Amino acid sequence: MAHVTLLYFASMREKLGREMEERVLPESARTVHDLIGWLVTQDADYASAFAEPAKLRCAIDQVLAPFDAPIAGAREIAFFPPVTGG
Amino acid sequence: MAHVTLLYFASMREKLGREMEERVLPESARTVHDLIGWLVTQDADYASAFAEPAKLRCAIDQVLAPFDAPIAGAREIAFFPPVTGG
Amino acid sequence: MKSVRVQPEDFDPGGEMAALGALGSGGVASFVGHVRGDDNLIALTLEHYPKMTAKALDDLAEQALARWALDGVTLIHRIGRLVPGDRIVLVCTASRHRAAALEACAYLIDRLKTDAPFWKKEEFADGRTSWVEARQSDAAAAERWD
Amino acid sequence: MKSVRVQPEDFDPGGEMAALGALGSGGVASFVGHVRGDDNLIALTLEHYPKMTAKALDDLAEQALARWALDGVTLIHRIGRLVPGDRIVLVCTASRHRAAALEACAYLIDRLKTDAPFWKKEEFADGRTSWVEARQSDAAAAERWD
Repeated sequence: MAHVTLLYFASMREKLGREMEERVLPESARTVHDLIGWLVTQDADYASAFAEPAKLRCAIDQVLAPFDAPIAGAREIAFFPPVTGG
Repeated sequence: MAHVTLLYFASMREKLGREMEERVLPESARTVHDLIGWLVTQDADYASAFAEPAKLRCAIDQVLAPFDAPIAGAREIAFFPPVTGG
Repeated sequence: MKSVRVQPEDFDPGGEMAALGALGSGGVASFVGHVRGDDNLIALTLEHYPKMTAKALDDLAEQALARWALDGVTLIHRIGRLVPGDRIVLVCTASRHRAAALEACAYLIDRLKTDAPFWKKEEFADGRTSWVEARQSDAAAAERWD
Repeated sequence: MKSVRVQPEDFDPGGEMAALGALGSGGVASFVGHVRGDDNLIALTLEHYPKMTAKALDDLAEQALARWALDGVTLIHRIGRLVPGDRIVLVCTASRHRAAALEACAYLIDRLKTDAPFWKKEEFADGRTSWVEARQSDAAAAERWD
Protein backbone atom coordinates (compact mmCIF):
# COMPACT_ATOMS: atom_id res chain seq x y z
CA MET A 1 0.00 0.00 0.00
CA ALA A 2 1.72 3.16 -1.24
CA HIS A 3 0.95 6.68 -0.09
CA VAL A 4 1.13 9.25 -2.88
CA THR A 5 0.26 12.89 -3.34
CA LEU A 6 -1.88 13.58 -6.39
CA LEU A 7 -1.81 17.07 -7.88
CA TYR A 8 -4.14 18.60 -10.46
CA PHE A 9 -3.53 21.73 -12.51
CA ALA A 10 -5.48 24.06 -14.79
CA SER A 11 -8.66 22.51 -16.23
CA MET A 12 -8.04 19.25 -14.31
CA ARG A 13 -7.99 21.19 -11.05
CA GLU A 14 -11.26 22.90 -11.96
CA LYS A 15 -12.99 19.71 -13.10
CA LEU A 16 -12.08 17.90 -9.89
CA GLY A 17 -12.60 20.89 -7.60
CA ARG A 18 -9.33 20.24 -5.82
CA GLU A 19 -5.64 20.87 -6.40
CA MET A 20 -4.18 18.06 -4.32
CA GLU A 21 -5.06 14.98 -2.32
CA GLU A 22 -3.27 12.20 -0.47
CA ARG A 23 -4.15 8.71 -1.63
CA VAL A 24 -3.24 5.17 -0.65
CA LEU A 25 -2.85 3.31 -3.92
CA PRO A 26 -3.77 -0.36 -4.41
CA GLU A 27 -0.91 -2.72 -5.26
CA SER A 28 -2.53 -3.35 -8.62
CA ALA A 29 -1.62 0.19 -9.72
CA ARG A 30 1.80 -0.33 -11.30
CA THR A 31 1.72 2.35 -14.01
CA VAL A 32 0.14 5.77 -14.53
CA HIS A 33 -2.37 4.02 -16.76
CA ASP A 34 -3.30 1.61 -13.93
CA LEU A 35 -3.64 4.52 -11.53
CA ILE A 36 -6.10 6.28 -13.83
CA GLY A 37 -8.03 3.03 -14.26
CA TRP A 38 -8.37 2.73 -10.49
CA LEU A 39 -9.22 6.41 -9.88
CA VAL A 40 -12.12 6.42 -12.33
CA THR A 41 -13.75 3.60 -10.32
CA GLN A 42 -13.64 5.74 -7.17
CA ASP A 43 -15.96 8.57 -8.11
CA ALA A 44 -17.93 9.90 -11.09
CA ASP A 45 -15.91 13.15 -10.96
CA TYR A 46 -12.76 11.18 -11.80
CA ALA A 47 -14.52 9.28 -14.55
CA SER A 48 -15.43 12.61 -16.12
CA ALA A 49 -12.08 14.35 -15.55
CA PHE A 50 -10.07 11.39 -16.93
CA ALA A 51 -12.49 10.65 -19.76
CA GLU A 52 -10.00 11.71 -22.44
CA PRO A 53 -6.55 10.53 -21.36
CA ALA A 54 -5.09 11.56 -24.74
CA LYS A 55 -5.72 15.17 -23.69
CA LEU A 56 -3.90 14.70 -20.39
CA ARG A 57 -0.28 14.83 -19.36
CA CYS A 58 1.36 13.40 -16.27
CA ALA A 59 4.47 14.18 -14.22
CA ILE A 60 5.95 11.76 -11.72
CA ASP A 61 7.95 13.53 -9.03
CA GLN A 62 8.05 16.68 -11.20
CA VAL A 63 9.25 14.98 -14.39
CA LEU A 64 7.00 14.49 -17.43
CA ALA A 65 6.18 10.79 -17.78
CA PRO A 66 4.27 8.66 -20.28
CA PHE A 67 1.18 6.75 -19.11
CA ASP A 68 3.04 3.44 -19.22
CA ALA A 69 5.68 4.72 -16.78
CA PRO A 70 5.93 2.70 -13.54
CA ILE A 71 4.78 4.56 -10.43
CA ALA A 72 6.55 2.40 -7.83
CA GLY A 73 8.27 4.70 -5.36
CA ALA A 74 6.55 7.84 -6.68
CA ARG A 75 5.80 10.43 -4.02
CA GLU A 76 3.98 13.00 -6.15
CA ILE A 77 2.00 12.37 -9.32
CA ALA A 78 0.51 15.35 -11.19
CA PHE A 79 -2.16 15.39 -13.89
CA PHE A 80 -2.75 18.35 -16.18
CA PRO A 81 -3.67 19.30 -19.74
CA PRO A 82 -0.91 19.87 -22.32
CA VAL A 83 1.08 22.92 -21.26
CA THR A 84 0.50 26.33 -22.85
CA GLY A 85 3.20 28.63 -21.51
CA GLY A 86 5.66 30.77 -23.40
CA MET B 1 34.33 62.07 -71.97
CA ALA B 2 32.47 61.25 -68.73
CA HIS B 3 32.99 63.02 -65.42
CA VAL B 4 32.78 60.71 -62.42
CA THR B 5 33.46 60.96 -58.71
CA LEU B 6 35.70 58.19 -57.40
CA LEU B 7 35.48 57.30 -53.69
CA TYR B 8 37.84 55.14 -51.63
CA PHE B 9 37.14 53.61 -48.24
CA ALA B 10 39.05 51.88 -45.46
CA SER B 11 42.36 50.36 -46.59
CA MET B 12 41.84 51.67 -50.14
CA ARG B 13 41.54 55.20 -48.81
CA GLU B 14 44.73 54.76 -46.81
CA LYS B 15 46.68 53.19 -49.66
CA LEU B 16 45.76 56.00 -52.05
CA GLY B 17 46.00 58.78 -49.48
CA ARG B 18 42.68 60.26 -50.57
CA GLU B 19 39.00 59.61 -50.05
CA MET B 20 37.65 61.11 -53.24
CA GLU B 21 38.60 62.58 -56.57
CA GLU B 22 36.90 63.83 -59.71
CA ARG B 23 38.02 62.12 -62.90
CA VAL B 24 37.29 62.44 -66.59
CA LEU B 25 37.16 58.91 -67.89
CA PRO B 26 38.30 57.85 -71.35
CA GLU B 27 35.65 56.48 -73.69
CA SER B 28 37.45 53.15 -73.65
CA ALA B 29 36.37 52.61 -70.01
CA ARG B 30 33.07 50.80 -70.42
CA THR B 31 33.10 48.60 -67.32
CA VAL B 32 34.51 48.73 -63.80
CA HIS B 33 37.21 46.40 -65.01
CA ASP B 34 38.15 48.81 -67.82
CA LEU B 35 38.21 51.69 -65.34
CA ILE B 36 40.67 49.85 -63.08
CA GLY B 37 42.80 48.97 -66.10
CA TRP B 38 43.00 52.65 -67.02
CA LEU B 39 43.61 53.92 -63.46
CA VAL B 40 46.61 51.66 -62.90
CA THR B 41 48.30 53.26 -65.93
CA GLN B 42 47.92 56.71 -64.37
CA ASP B 43 50.12 56.37 -61.32
CA ALA B 44 52.14 53.78 -59.38
CA ASP B 45 49.91 54.34 -56.33
CA TYR B 46 46.93 53.03 -58.29
CA ALA B 47 48.92 50.07 -59.58
CA SER B 48 49.70 49.14 -55.99
CA ALA B 49 46.23 49.81 -54.55
CA PHE B 50 44.46 47.87 -57.32
CA ALA B 51 47.04 45.08 -57.46
CA GLU B 52 44.62 42.47 -56.07
CA PRO B 53 41.22 43.17 -57.59
CA ALA B 54 39.84 39.94 -56.07
CA LYS B 55 40.19 41.62 -52.66
CA LEU B 56 38.26 44.69 -53.79
CA ARG B 57 34.60 45.53 -54.02
CA CYS B 58 32.91 48.25 -56.04
CA ALA B 59 29.69 50.24 -55.79
CA ILE B 60 28.25 52.22 -58.67
CA ASP B 61 26.01 55.04 -57.48
CA GLN B 62 25.82 53.44 -54.02
CA VAL B 63 24.86 49.94 -55.20
CA LEU B 64 27.28 46.99 -55.05
CA ALA B 65 28.34 46.09 -58.59
CA PRO B 66 30.47 43.35 -60.16
CA PHE B 67 33.60 44.34 -62.08
CA ASP B 68 31.97 43.58 -65.43
CA ALA B 69 29.15 46.05 -64.71
CA PRO B 70 28.87 48.89 -67.28
CA ILE B 71 29.76 52.33 -65.93
CA ALA B 72 28.02 54.40 -68.56
CA GLY B 73 26.02 57.13 -66.82
CA ALA B 74 27.62 56.46 -63.42
CA ARG B 75 28.11 59.56 -61.26
CA GLU B 76 29.88 58.00 -58.30
CA ILE B 77 32.04 54.89 -58.26
CA ALA B 78 33.42 53.63 -54.96
CA PHE B 79 36.20 51.11 -54.31
CA PHE B 80 36.71 49.38 -50.98
CA PRO B 81 37.73 46.09 -49.39
CA PRO B 82 35.05 43.51 -48.52
CA VAL B 83 32.84 44.96 -45.78
CA THR B 84 33.31 44.02 -42.12
CA GLY B 85 30.42 45.60 -40.23
CA GLY B 86 27.93 43.96 -37.91
CA MET C 1 26.18 31.82 -16.76
CA LYS C 2 22.71 30.41 -16.29
CA SER C 3 19.77 32.27 -14.79
CA VAL C 4 16.23 30.89 -14.57
CA ARG C 5 13.38 32.80 -12.92
CA VAL C 6 9.62 32.41 -12.48
CA GLN C 7 7.97 35.53 -11.11
CA PRO C 8 4.78 37.60 -11.12
CA GLU C 9 6.77 40.82 -11.66
CA ASP C 10 7.67 42.27 -15.04
CA PHE C 11 11.27 41.97 -16.21
CA ASP C 12 13.68 44.27 -18.05
CA PRO C 13 14.81 42.80 -21.40
CA GLY C 14 17.43 45.51 -21.90
CA GLY C 15 18.95 44.86 -18.49
CA GLU C 16 19.01 41.11 -19.06
CA MET C 17 20.65 41.55 -22.46
CA ALA C 18 23.23 43.93 -21.01
CA ALA C 19 24.06 41.40 -18.27
CA LEU C 20 24.74 38.72 -20.89
CA GLY C 21 26.54 41.25 -23.10
CA ALA C 22 28.92 41.94 -20.21
CA LEU C 23 30.18 38.34 -20.45
CA GLY C 24 32.25 39.43 -23.45
CA SER C 25 30.89 36.88 -25.92
CA GLY C 26 30.18 39.47 -28.59
CA GLY C 27 26.70 38.23 -29.54
CA VAL C 28 23.49 38.39 -27.51
CA ALA C 29 20.19 37.12 -28.90
CA SER C 30 16.79 37.34 -27.27
CA PHE C 31 13.13 36.59 -27.70
CA VAL C 32 10.36 38.29 -25.72
CA GLY C 33 6.76 37.09 -25.81
CA HIS C 34 3.94 39.55 -25.09
CA VAL C 35 0.22 39.00 -24.39
CA ARG C 36 -1.75 39.58 -27.61
CA GLY C 37 -5.15 41.25 -27.37
CA ASP C 38 -6.81 39.09 -30.01
CA ASP C 39 -10.59 38.43 -29.96
CA ASN C 40 -11.39 40.96 -27.23
CA LEU C 41 -9.06 39.27 -24.77
CA ILE C 42 -8.79 41.42 -21.65
CA ALA C 43 -6.44 39.27 -19.55
CA LEU C 44 -4.48 36.04 -19.31
CA THR C 45 -3.84 34.26 -16.04
CA LEU C 46 -0.77 32.04 -15.95
CA GLU C 47 -0.85 29.09 -13.57
CA HIS C 48 2.14 26.82 -13.04
CA TYR C 49 3.38 23.79 -11.11
CA PRO C 50 5.81 25.46 -8.75
CA LYS C 51 7.85 22.43 -7.68
CA MET C 52 8.33 21.39 -11.30
CA THR C 53 8.72 24.72 -13.11
CA ALA C 54 12.16 25.75 -11.93
CA LYS C 55 13.54 22.28 -12.66
CA ALA C 56 11.93 22.15 -16.13
CA LEU C 57 13.39 25.55 -17.06
CA ASP C 58 16.77 24.67 -15.62
CA ASP C 59 16.78 21.44 -17.67
CA LEU C 60 16.00 23.43 -20.83
CA ALA C 61 18.84 25.84 -20.10
CA GLU C 62 21.23 22.92 -19.53
CA GLN C 63 20.17 21.29 -22.79
CA ALA C 64 20.86 24.51 -24.69
CA LEU C 65 24.25 24.91 -22.98
CA ALA C 66 25.13 21.34 -23.96
CA ARG C 67 24.01 21.76 -27.57
CA TRP C 68 25.47 25.17 -28.47
CA ALA C 69 28.64 27.06 -27.54
CA LEU C 70 26.89 29.50 -25.22
CA ASP C 71 28.45 31.67 -22.52
CA GLY C 72 25.12 32.54 -20.95
CA VAL C 73 21.43 31.67 -20.90
CA THR C 74 18.64 33.59 -19.18
CA LEU C 75 15.05 32.32 -18.99
CA ILE C 76 12.33 34.33 -17.27
CA HIS C 77 8.64 33.38 -17.24
CA ARG C 78 5.92 35.39 -15.55
CA ILE C 79 2.95 33.93 -13.68
CA GLY C 80 -0.33 35.46 -12.51
CA ARG C 81 -2.72 37.83 -14.29
CA LEU C 82 -1.40 39.73 -17.32
CA VAL C 83 -3.10 42.08 -19.75
CA PRO C 84 -2.56 42.64 -23.49
CA GLY C 85 0.85 44.11 -24.21
CA ASP C 86 2.40 42.72 -21.02
CA ARG C 87 5.62 40.73 -21.35
CA ILE C 88 5.19 37.01 -20.53
CA VAL C 89 8.50 35.35 -21.29
CA LEU C 90 12.13 36.17 -22.04
CA VAL C 91 14.75 33.92 -23.56
CA CYS C 92 18.24 35.40 -23.87
CA THR C 93 21.52 33.78 -24.93
CA ALA C 94 25.13 34.90 -25.34
CA SER C 95 27.69 33.35 -27.69
CA ARG C 96 30.72 34.19 -29.80
CA HIS C 97 28.71 32.73 -32.69
CA ARG C 98 25.64 34.67 -33.70
CA ALA C 99 23.98 31.63 -35.29
CA ALA C 100 24.42 29.66 -32.04
CA ALA C 101 22.88 32.47 -29.98
CA LEU C 102 19.87 32.79 -32.30
CA GLU C 103 19.31 29.05 -32.77
CA ALA C 104 19.52 28.44 -29.03
CA CYS C 105 16.86 31.14 -28.51
CA ALA C 106 14.61 29.40 -31.04
CA TYR C 107 15.20 26.05 -29.34
CA LEU C 108 14.50 27.39 -25.88
CA ILE C 109 11.24 29.11 -26.72
CA ASP C 110 10.03 26.13 -28.78
CA ARG C 111 10.79 23.65 -26.01
CA LEU C 112 9.48 25.89 -23.27
CA LYS C 113 6.09 25.85 -24.98
CA THR C 114 5.84 22.05 -24.74
CA ASP C 115 7.99 21.08 -21.74
CA ALA C 116 7.46 23.70 -19.04
CA PRO C 117 4.38 23.38 -16.79
CA PHE C 118 2.53 26.63 -17.43
CA TRP C 119 -1.14 26.99 -18.37
CA LYS C 120 -2.95 30.07 -19.63
CA LYS C 121 -6.54 30.98 -18.87
CA GLU C 122 -8.08 33.68 -21.02
CA GLU C 123 -10.64 36.30 -19.97
CA PHE C 124 -12.66 38.04 -22.66
CA ALA C 125 -14.54 41.33 -22.69
CA ASP C 126 -17.90 39.52 -22.56
CA GLY C 127 -16.98 37.81 -19.27
CA ARG C 128 -16.24 34.43 -20.84
CA THR C 129 -13.12 32.57 -19.67
CA SER C 130 -11.36 29.59 -21.22
CA TRP C 131 -8.18 27.60 -20.88
CA VAL C 132 -5.87 28.00 -23.86
CA GLU C 133 -5.59 24.73 -25.79
CA ALA C 134 -2.15 23.43 -26.71
CA ARG C 135 -1.43 23.87 -30.42
CA GLN C 136 -0.26 21.09 -32.68
CA SER C 137 2.07 23.61 -34.35
CA ASP C 138 3.87 24.06 -31.02
CA ALA C 139 4.39 20.31 -30.68
CA ALA C 140 5.75 20.20 -34.23
CA ALA C 141 8.07 23.14 -33.56
CA ALA C 142 9.46 21.42 -30.47
CA GLU C 143 9.94 18.12 -32.31
CA ARG C 144 12.10 19.65 -35.03
CA TRP C 145 14.91 19.82 -32.43
CA ASP C 146 14.78 16.07 -31.65
CA MET D 1 7.11 49.60 -38.94
CA LYS D 2 10.62 49.99 -40.26
CA SER D 3 13.39 51.94 -38.59
CA VAL D 4 16.98 52.11 -39.83
CA ARG D 5 19.65 54.21 -38.11
CA VAL D 6 23.40 54.79 -38.38
CA GLN D 7 24.81 56.75 -35.47
CA PRO D 8 27.88 57.27 -33.28
CA GLU D 9 25.73 57.19 -30.11
CA ASP D 10 24.92 54.06 -28.15
CA PHE D 11 21.38 52.67 -28.42
CA ASP D 12 18.94 51.13 -25.93
CA PRO D 13 18.06 47.52 -26.84
CA GLY D 14 15.31 47.35 -24.21
CA GLY D 15 13.67 50.51 -25.50
CA GLU D 16 13.86 49.31 -29.11
CA MET D 17 12.34 45.95 -28.17
CA ALA D 18 9.57 47.63 -26.19
CA ALA D 19 8.76 49.85 -29.19
CA LEU D 20 8.35 46.78 -31.40
CA GLY D 21 6.51 44.94 -28.61
CA ALA D 22 3.97 47.77 -28.54
CA LEU D 23 2.92 46.86 -32.09
CA GLY D 24 0.91 43.98 -30.60
CA SER D 25 2.53 41.18 -32.61
CA GLY D 26 3.23 39.05 -29.55
CA GLY D 27 6.81 38.10 -30.46
CA VAL D 28 9.93 40.28 -30.51
CA ALA D 29 13.36 38.87 -31.37
CA SER D 30 16.66 40.70 -31.29
CA PHE D 31 20.36 40.37 -31.78
CA VAL D 32 22.94 42.74 -30.32
CA GLY D 33 26.60 42.64 -31.32
CA HIS D 34 29.26 43.93 -28.90
CA VAL D 35 32.96 44.71 -29.38
CA ARG D 36 35.03 41.75 -28.16
CA GLY D 37 38.31 42.46 -26.40
CA ASP D 38 40.21 39.55 -27.98
CA ASP D 39 44.00 39.69 -28.46
CA ASN D 40 44.54 42.86 -26.41
CA LEU D 41 42.21 44.86 -28.61
CA ILE D 42 41.68 48.27 -27.07
CA ALA D 43 39.37 49.85 -29.64
CA LEU D 44 37.59 49.44 -32.95
CA THR D 45 36.88 52.31 -35.30
CA LEU D 46 33.95 51.85 -37.65
CA GLU D 47 34.09 53.68 -40.96
CA HIS D 48 31.20 53.65 -43.42
CA TYR D 49 30.06 54.98 -46.81
CA PRO D 50 27.41 57.44 -45.68
CA LYS D 51 25.52 57.88 -48.95
CA MET D 52 25.27 54.11 -49.38
CA THR D 53 24.75 52.88 -45.81
CA ALA D 54 21.21 54.03 -45.15
CA LYS D 55 20.07 52.65 -48.50
CA ALA D 56 21.83 49.32 -47.95
CA LEU D 57 20.23 48.89 -44.51
CA ASP D 58 16.85 49.98 -45.80
CA ASP D 59 17.11 47.41 -48.61
CA LEU D 60 17.90 44.68 -46.07
CA ALA D 61 14.91 45.65 -43.94
CA GLU D 62 12.66 45.58 -47.02
CA GLN D 63 13.96 42.16 -48.01
CA ALA D 64 13.17 40.80 -44.54
CA LEU D 65 9.69 42.37 -44.61
CA ALA D 66 9.05 40.75 -47.99
CA ARG D 67 10.29 37.34 -46.89
CA TRP D 68 8.70 36.95 -43.44
CA ALA D 69 5.40 38.02 -41.89
CA LEU D 70 6.91 40.83 -39.81
CA ASP D 71 5.11 43.77 -38.22
CA GLY D 72 8.31 45.63 -37.47
CA VAL D 73 12.04 45.75 -38.19
CA THR D 74 14.64 47.92 -36.47
CA LEU D 75 18.28 48.08 -37.59
CA ILE D 76 20.83 50.26 -35.79
CA HIS D 77 24.55 50.32 -36.55
CA ARG D 78 27.06 52.47 -34.75
CA ILE D 79 30.03 54.22 -36.35
CA GLY D 80 33.17 55.80 -34.90
CA ARG D 81 35.48 54.59 -32.16
CA LEU D 82 34.21 51.87 -29.82
CA VAL D 83 35.88 49.97 -27.00
CA PRO D 84 35.48 46.36 -25.82
CA GLY D 85 32.03 45.74 -24.40
CA ASP D 86 30.41 48.54 -26.42
CA ARG D 87 27.34 47.70 -28.46
CA ILE D 88 27.92 47.89 -32.24
CA VAL D 89 24.75 46.69 -33.91
CA LEU D 90 21.12 45.90 -33.14
CA VAL D 91 18.69 43.88 -35.21
CA CYS D 92 15.14 43.64 -33.86
CA THR D 93 12.01 42.14 -35.41
CA ALA D 94 8.37 41.72 -34.40
CA SER D 95 6.02 39.02 -35.62
CA ARG D 96 3.03 36.90 -34.55
CA HIS D 97 5.25 33.93 -35.41
CA ARG D 98 8.27 33.44 -33.17
CA ALA D 99 10.16 31.44 -35.82
CA ALA D 100 9.67 34.26 -38.34
CA ALA D 101 10.96 36.86 -35.88
CA LEU D 102 14.06 34.80 -35.02
CA GLU D 103 14.83 33.72 -38.59
CA ALA D 104 14.49 37.29 -39.84
CA CYS D 105 16.98 38.41 -37.17
CA ALA D 106 19.43 35.75 -38.32
CA TYR D 107 18.94 36.80 -41.95
CA LEU D 108 19.42 40.49 -41.21
CA ILE D 109 22.62 40.12 -39.22
CA ASP D 110 24.08 37.64 -41.73
CA ARG D 111 23.32 39.91 -44.69
CA LEU D 112 24.38 43.05 -42.90
CA LYS D 113 27.83 41.55 -42.49
CA THR D 114 28.30 41.15 -46.24
CA ASP D 115 26.07 43.80 -47.82
CA ALA D 116 26.34 46.95 -45.70
CA PRO D 117 29.32 49.28 -46.27
CA PHE D 118 31.03 49.29 -42.88
CA TRP D 119 34.69 48.64 -42.18
CA LYS D 120 36.39 48.02 -38.84
CA LYS D 121 39.88 49.12 -37.90
CA GLU D 122 41.37 47.54 -34.81
CA GLU D 123 43.75 49.17 -32.31
CA PHE D 124 45.77 46.92 -30.03
CA ALA D 125 47.46 47.56 -26.70
CA ASP D 126 50.90 47.55 -28.33
CA GLY D 127 49.93 50.44 -30.64
CA ARG D 128 49.48 48.29 -33.72
CA THR D 129 46.40 48.95 -35.91
CA SER D 130 44.90 46.83 -38.65
CA TRP D 131 41.82 46.64 -40.81
CA VAL D 132 39.62 43.66 -40.03
CA GLU D 133 39.60 41.17 -42.91
CA ALA D 134 36.29 39.86 -44.19
CA ARG D 135 35.71 36.25 -43.14
CA GLN D 136 34.80 33.48 -45.54
CA SER D 137 32.42 32.15 -42.87
CA ASP D 138 30.43 35.41 -43.09
CA ALA D 139 30.12 35.07 -46.87
CA ALA D 140 28.93 31.48 -46.42
CA ALA D 141 26.42 32.52 -43.74
CA ALA D 142 24.99 35.18 -46.05
CA GLU D 143 24.77 32.79 -48.98
CA ARG D 144 22.65 30.26 -47.11
CA TRP D 145 19.74 32.69 -47.52
CA ASP D 146 20.02 32.83 -51.33
